[in-house]
Amino acid sequence: MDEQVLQTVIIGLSNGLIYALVALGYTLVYGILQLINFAHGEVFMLGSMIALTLLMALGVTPGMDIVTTIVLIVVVLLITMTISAILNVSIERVAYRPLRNAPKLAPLISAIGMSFILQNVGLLWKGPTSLGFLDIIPNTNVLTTIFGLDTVVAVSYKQLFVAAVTIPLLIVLSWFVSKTRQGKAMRATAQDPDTAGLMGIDVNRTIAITFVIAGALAGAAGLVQILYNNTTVWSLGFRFGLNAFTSAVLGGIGNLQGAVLGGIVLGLINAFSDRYLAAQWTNAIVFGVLIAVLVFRPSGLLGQQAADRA
Amino acid sequence: MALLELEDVHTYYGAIHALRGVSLKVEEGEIVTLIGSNGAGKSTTLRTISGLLRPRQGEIRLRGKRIDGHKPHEIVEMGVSQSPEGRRVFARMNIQENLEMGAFARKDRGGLAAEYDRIYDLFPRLRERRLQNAGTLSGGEQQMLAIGRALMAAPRVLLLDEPSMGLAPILVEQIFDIIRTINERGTTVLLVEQNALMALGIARRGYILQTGEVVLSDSAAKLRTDPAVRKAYLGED
Amino acid sequence: MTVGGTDAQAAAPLTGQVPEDQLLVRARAVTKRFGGLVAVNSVDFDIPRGSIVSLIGPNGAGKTTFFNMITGAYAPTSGDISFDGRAIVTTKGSRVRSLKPHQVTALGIGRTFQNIRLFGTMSALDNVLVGQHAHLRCRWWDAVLRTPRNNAEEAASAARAHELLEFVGLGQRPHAWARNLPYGDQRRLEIARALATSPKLLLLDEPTAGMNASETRDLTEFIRRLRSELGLAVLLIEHDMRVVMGISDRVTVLDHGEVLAEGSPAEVRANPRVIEAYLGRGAAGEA
Amino acid sequence: MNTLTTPVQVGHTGGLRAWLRQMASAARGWPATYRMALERRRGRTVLLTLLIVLLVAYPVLYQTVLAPVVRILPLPSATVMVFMLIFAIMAIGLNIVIGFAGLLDLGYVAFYALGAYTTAFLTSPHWGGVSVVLFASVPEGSPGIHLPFMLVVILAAGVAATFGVLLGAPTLRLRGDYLAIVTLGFGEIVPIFFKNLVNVTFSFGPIQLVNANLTGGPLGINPIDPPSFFGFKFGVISGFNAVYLGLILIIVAIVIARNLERSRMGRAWMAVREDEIAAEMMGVNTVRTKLLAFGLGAAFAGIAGAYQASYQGATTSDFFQFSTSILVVVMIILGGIGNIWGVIAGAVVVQYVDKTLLPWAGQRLTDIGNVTGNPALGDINPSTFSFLLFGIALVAMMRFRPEGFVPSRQRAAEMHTAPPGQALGSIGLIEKEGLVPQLDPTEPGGEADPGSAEMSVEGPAGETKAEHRVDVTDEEMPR
Repeated sequence: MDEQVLQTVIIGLSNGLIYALVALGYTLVYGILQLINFAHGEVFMLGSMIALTLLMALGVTPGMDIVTTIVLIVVVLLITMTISAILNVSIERVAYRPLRNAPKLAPLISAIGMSFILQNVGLLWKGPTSLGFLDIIPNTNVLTTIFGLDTVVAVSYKQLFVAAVTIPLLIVLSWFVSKTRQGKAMRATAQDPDTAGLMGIDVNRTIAITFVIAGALAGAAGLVQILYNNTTVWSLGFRFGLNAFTSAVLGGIGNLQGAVLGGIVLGLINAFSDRYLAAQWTNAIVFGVLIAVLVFRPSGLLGQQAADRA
Repeated sequence: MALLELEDVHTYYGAIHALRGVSLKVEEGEIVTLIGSNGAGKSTTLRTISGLLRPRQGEIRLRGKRIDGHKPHEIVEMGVSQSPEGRRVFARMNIQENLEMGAFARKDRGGLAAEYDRIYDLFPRLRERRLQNAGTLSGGEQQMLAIGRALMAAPRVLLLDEPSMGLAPILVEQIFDIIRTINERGTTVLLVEQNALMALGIARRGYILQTGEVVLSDSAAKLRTDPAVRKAYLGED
Repeated sequence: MTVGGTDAQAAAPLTGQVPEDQLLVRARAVTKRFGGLVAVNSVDFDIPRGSIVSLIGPNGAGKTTFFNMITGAYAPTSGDISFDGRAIVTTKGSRVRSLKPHQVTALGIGRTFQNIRLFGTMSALDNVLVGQHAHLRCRWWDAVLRTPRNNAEEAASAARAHELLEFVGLGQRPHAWARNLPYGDQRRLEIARALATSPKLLLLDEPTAGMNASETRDLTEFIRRLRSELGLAVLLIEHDMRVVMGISDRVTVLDHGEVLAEGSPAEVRANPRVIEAYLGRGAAGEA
Repeated sequence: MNTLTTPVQVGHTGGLRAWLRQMASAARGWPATYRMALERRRGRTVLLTLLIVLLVAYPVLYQTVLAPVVRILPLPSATVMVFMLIFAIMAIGLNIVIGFAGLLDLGYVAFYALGAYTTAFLTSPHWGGVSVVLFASVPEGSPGIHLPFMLVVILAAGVAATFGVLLGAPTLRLRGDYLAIVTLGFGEIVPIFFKNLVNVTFSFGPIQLVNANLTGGPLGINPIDPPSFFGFKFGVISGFNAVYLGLILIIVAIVIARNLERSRMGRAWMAVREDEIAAEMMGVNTVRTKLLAFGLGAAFAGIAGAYQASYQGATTSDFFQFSTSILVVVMIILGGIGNIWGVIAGAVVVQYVDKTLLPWAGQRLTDIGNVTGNPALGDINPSTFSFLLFGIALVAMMRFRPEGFVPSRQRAAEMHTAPPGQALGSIGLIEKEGLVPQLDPTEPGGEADPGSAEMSVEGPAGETKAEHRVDVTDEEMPR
């Protein structure tokens, strides 16, 4: 394969994995509440700001020894995930739970309102300009420095880091939902909350757990964003969130594997569009893809066609 | 002390006064049936007992202990489970998983294996299709699954909401046979039915519900011969 | 207008025995597959003008699927259905063409739903007016400009809607919201709305579901009136055997997507295969 | 043969001449109608009359009596009033889409942009290679295309409606929230196109483009001709003149929207919103019905765009953000979805808060800072928080008053509905002897005339009596 194409694929994959983390949050919440949680992108944005603040507070700088760096990153990861999870579950409590029995439009509007509020929190907290962060993880090519390959294709330590954080999270989540009792309760609640209640499932708790998981994943994605893309800004959540939501729809919303696949596909589309077309058209292409998917295959790549049997 | 007791229960949907002071009793080991037209408040009564709706007034007691105001999942833990109207099986989960969900509230995980066996003995068709998604079952099979799922909680009182709805006459007979069997094995049943004839056939006592109120209650045998009941619910002139 | 037998006792003609020009609905070799599942398998089915025909059968036998193919809600996998000499579904080779539901409605098939589907926060009158939609001719610019044509049509259709409400016995509260009507009235309003579509055939999907015995009796009587006073043909899906056996000219029993039996109520009730697959001994004796 | 199930048919009704006659008689009937309204609903009619007088007189008051206090009090300026009207027109249009037909459109700004750019293309020197001047305020022979405003408004509405139909045709069968996302995507794509179509090199048959600047890029297009009629100009420098132009546009918009609401189409929209499948089964062509709502709604945004572009004399793609789409949604939600007066109120209030009240509060803070020797106060800019406020308003509104401040009855009922999964019939109660069934308090009373919600500013077309379906009472019914 052409080395340039390969390089674009690698960039696309790394970005795609971050999309996947956020997309999972959309898909989990949509699955259980049939709600497009517009505020989810903002949780990711705030997650990245929390991570940035923690990294700076702990004095993480480039050139620290590897063990300290890893330990500190893990600490920041856990704290960021925890705070984001708490934030997300609080959003559910304030903006969505009181609307459990309202028509579908109400929580959607509430989500849009929540998204405005959180954007402004970011704006007030960190100001209107983009914040940068240094390369904690080296950008050097693993293939040449470790494996000694003679190639211009680069897989950086940063990209390995993205994979090292996201892939285990994705595996744990998929095991949790398909195999554990609580995971099955989530699936049951997603299908029919009233009946789930009649089975002895605590519906409110199950929904709260879903938001905790979604928030934690968004927090993890926020840290990855800071360490991989080195930047955040108050308006990051909207654009990134739309990409992630597109990923979820692309894969078939409500479907966990679909969200991951959709994220990766979208990462690739982004990377190829940036590289071979022009960056200013990338958003138009992303939305074009979104519209095309919804029109021609609304159930997404992996979504089941609804079996409407008489 | 009655096993399950409702006293002057009032339930609203928004501004609509759906139950207007319903009182009824279910004694240990009975089948009690609740009869009435659509809109009379039968399902509302069951939904209120199960905690899906909160009564605005009145008390619901299980063995003398109040259960109203509790969440649905807590009420299941206390020993009341329901097979809801329209079956409502988890279509994208298989039969085994559906039954597993039915047992969600049970503390004694050890007894589960035996419970599965009991359910599958009661409904052999379900055993054959254990790993099949519930959405692909026929209406009768789904009804069996819904009842089996409710039984997995090992309830003291089983609430059945319109188990014969939309089923062929031949299946209706089967379902009623099963209800009788379940009762004979020791489960108390509160049965909501449109098919008054069949319901009064297996119940010991019955309540007639109209516009959210109990207008008549008596032994099933007496209700079967009551002229007003015969005219309105059994279709005789 | 030819009106079929007025009661179950009248001899009921079987498929193929009625002259073609007396048929309102003529369905041939209609098949519907969902994925690998055959819901309806090569069914022939006729409805003579002015007759009351019932479709019964076990749950999942394909009754509602068949119903939905007549109304255009589902396109069959293959087969032909014509209504009043006009094609609803045609199969040529592997190409199946089916009209859309609103086109079928405009041809003259009205329907009600198993679970009442009225427009809840619209008035009874507006519900009936929506039923007339397909036969009204004014376009949006007529409405914007309030043309004389628009005003005349609005007045005429409102008058008709009031008549229909009177006919079903709901003339008292035309401005009440549909969802605030008592259950029985909602059923009647659904029929009024279906009548507003100017049907020649009325499809009733479990019209007595949720009714007690005396309400059921009233409705059965009302369905008879639809035929005798309005000359409509009626296709009924119903589980209540007393209703089915009481008013049908012909009964068709579906099982596993195929016609199990067909004939007069008496013939069907006595058919051993029907008893075994559907009615059961008890119900057969009691009905 | 029975007549109950034969379709109603209306014969020839006289065409244009009859229509003109009808309009003339309605106009003659105005004083009588007004007197009647004054008798029947005195308070309301008086209030409304005062409101209209105030609105018409406001510009004069603003420049004369109020002149000394405009710097102190948060009174809306001419520009703010124009934007209130622009957004009110959009709110009326979006209300057709969301409120009447129940289609959630989150990319409404796209049609606004299309209207603005259509106007920019047709009333500016942008196409310098040609010179088309038609009844315009520029001299004959000026470079570019210069069409009269009246024509351009209609063309802008047409272009927006066309794109609405083009977008709607493949997407309107999608589920509600999917439609929201598709429209959101469309709303993002359109400005991207306007921003980026600067260096287009393209060749197709006879069409040859080399580095063509189609849209003015990030700089946009300016100057755009101001609207002008008979030598009077209504642009941004004309002050309050533009407000009067806007008032005319919005009256037209109100009349159109209300006449549509009370027609066969309005009922079809409501039916589709309530239960699409049932509507289709009752003979409503749901695809066409939804397309009509989408297209007509887009046309309103096109009109608003045309008005905005020619008022400001410039347009850039930056003006058409997702936040603008959401702003219009906020307006109709706060005001009261489904109710034309509600959504207008929503637009006016939101614009007022955003463009007058918050900047005014900022100035006062600066003043206080200066007076108290605390200049840091001046750095606080309340305008930055407008979206924070709207966000809080939306969340609080959904929780405490989801139907909006001036709700329609339908929405009020829908928003306080029984739990989902509860069948319609199972909450209807069986009537018992001697017992009045409990009614939904939001329902119009059986005896009350539902036409009483009617207000009397909508012009002769809507006011002609006995032509609305709701006005046909039982007594007038032909037997």
